Amino acid sequence: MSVMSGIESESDSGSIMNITVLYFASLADEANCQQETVSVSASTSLADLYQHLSQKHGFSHSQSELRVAINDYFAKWSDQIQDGDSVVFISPVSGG
Amino acid sequence: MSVMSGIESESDSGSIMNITVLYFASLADEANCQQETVSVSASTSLADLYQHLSQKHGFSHSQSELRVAINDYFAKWSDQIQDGDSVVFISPVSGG
Amino acid sequence: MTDNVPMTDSVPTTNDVHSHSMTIKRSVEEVYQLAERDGFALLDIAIDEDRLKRTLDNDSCGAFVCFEGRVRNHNNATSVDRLTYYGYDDLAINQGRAIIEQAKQRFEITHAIAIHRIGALEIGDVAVWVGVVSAHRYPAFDACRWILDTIKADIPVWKQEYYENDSSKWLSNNG
Amino acid sequence: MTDNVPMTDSVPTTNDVHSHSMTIKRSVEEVYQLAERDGFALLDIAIDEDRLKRTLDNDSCGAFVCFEGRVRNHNNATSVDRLTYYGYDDLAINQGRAIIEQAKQRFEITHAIAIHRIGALEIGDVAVWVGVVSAHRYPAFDACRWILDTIKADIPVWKQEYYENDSSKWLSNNG
Repeated sequence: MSVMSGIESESDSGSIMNITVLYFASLADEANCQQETVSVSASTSLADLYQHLSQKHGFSHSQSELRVAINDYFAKWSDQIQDGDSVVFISPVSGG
Repeated sequence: MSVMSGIESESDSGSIMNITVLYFASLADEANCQQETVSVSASTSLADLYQHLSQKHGFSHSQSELRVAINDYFAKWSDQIQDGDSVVFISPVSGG
Repeated sequence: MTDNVPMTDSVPTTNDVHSHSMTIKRSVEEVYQLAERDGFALLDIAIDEDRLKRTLDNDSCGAFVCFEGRVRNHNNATSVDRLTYYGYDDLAINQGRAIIEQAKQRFEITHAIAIHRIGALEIGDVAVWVGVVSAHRYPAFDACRWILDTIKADIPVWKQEYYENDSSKWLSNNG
Repeated sequence: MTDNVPMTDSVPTTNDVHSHSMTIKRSVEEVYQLAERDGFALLDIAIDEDRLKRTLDNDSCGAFVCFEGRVRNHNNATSVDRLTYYGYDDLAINQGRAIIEQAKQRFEITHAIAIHRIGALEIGDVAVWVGVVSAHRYPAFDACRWILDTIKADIPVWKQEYYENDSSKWLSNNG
């Protein structure tokens, strides 16, 4: 699998999505930020997005350990993301 | 089965027990009292005692519906009572 | 069944046949001390739930579960105006102590306290309170439910409900 | 997996990577209104248990069951000094609303309210409160336990424990 980082693609605005990614708990520690905006190709999958960010930040969680939320609701990993969506990868919770 | 009411036996103090019987709930209504002292022959059983009092007061509960306590602890119907004991017949409870 | 039968009876000493079971003999302070020590007491005034909860506070306990049984405005389809609980206090506290002891043996709990109120209660009043603290949550839930069920089955307390038409009825938990 | 992959990323906007998950945006009044309406909220100060209990008062309910999860002074054999809960508020209240809705479908209860606290907590502080009212006792017990279990499994709240030696650890309910 290839991870591309192509500024040139941004000129084709129809194929670019800006995704806000929020981080919590150990993912925030590892990303060293609360949130970032990521520009990705249209129809980028959630799995692709996590793999990219995982390589960038060195996340210790594998995707199988995480849940994912889109726009403040839990989502399935197979759900499509849209331009402007907010995405959060949810590491194992420990409330209660 | 016979129920005897013999004052003459009281002269034989060795064979007489004085039992305090307390009444609660519907038994108190039917006995129309909170408690009474009953003089019975030595080794009178709890079942005999209840049958006597039931005939006297017209209790609506059969013995099988009741539990019994001796000296403020639940007892078995087969337990012996002693002179000076306090006995309570416990109609079905409804706390909570 | 033997031939030893009752012989003579005394006369009733009072006409108010329930007054002995509507109030308790000890003071309120003594009731809460008894509840703290033995885990169970009857009380003839409103239950101070916050006080019982504070009594159960314990830094080693991550879980607190409590149950409050309140007087409902209905029983099945019948509208209830008020009700009165009557209790046999001396037996209740002996049996209650045994129930709390048994709960501590059966479940991994740190402490438990239960109080049953007697006397005349209004709709919404708390009739019975059961609180349990434990390190982990499931034993607290299990013990709280078991204590409540056992209180309802074994503690000598009787409930008389009064209805809108002025009738009343003795109830049974097993009827 | 497709060929559509991430392309460019922005830079982090702050170095305090957890501040957004230690406080909530709405006022305390709004939190309690939300809890009353939807049955769930996060709160970043001490939980007012009496207020939640009063909110649940209902004359048709004979049973009130509540659970309080408190900060223990130990976790397994390790001594805990304090801990911090972090929450993803917007997802938490959406998921919390769904949990309470589902509880009302699964169990014969009248109402339920749960609040989870976030931020820095001391030993003994209440981290989570769950209260349920119902006509009869078993549904209240069952629903309270189920809501608590489901909160622990699904609500996006994370706990970091601090130990005597100044180390700390992210915990997992499923680990």
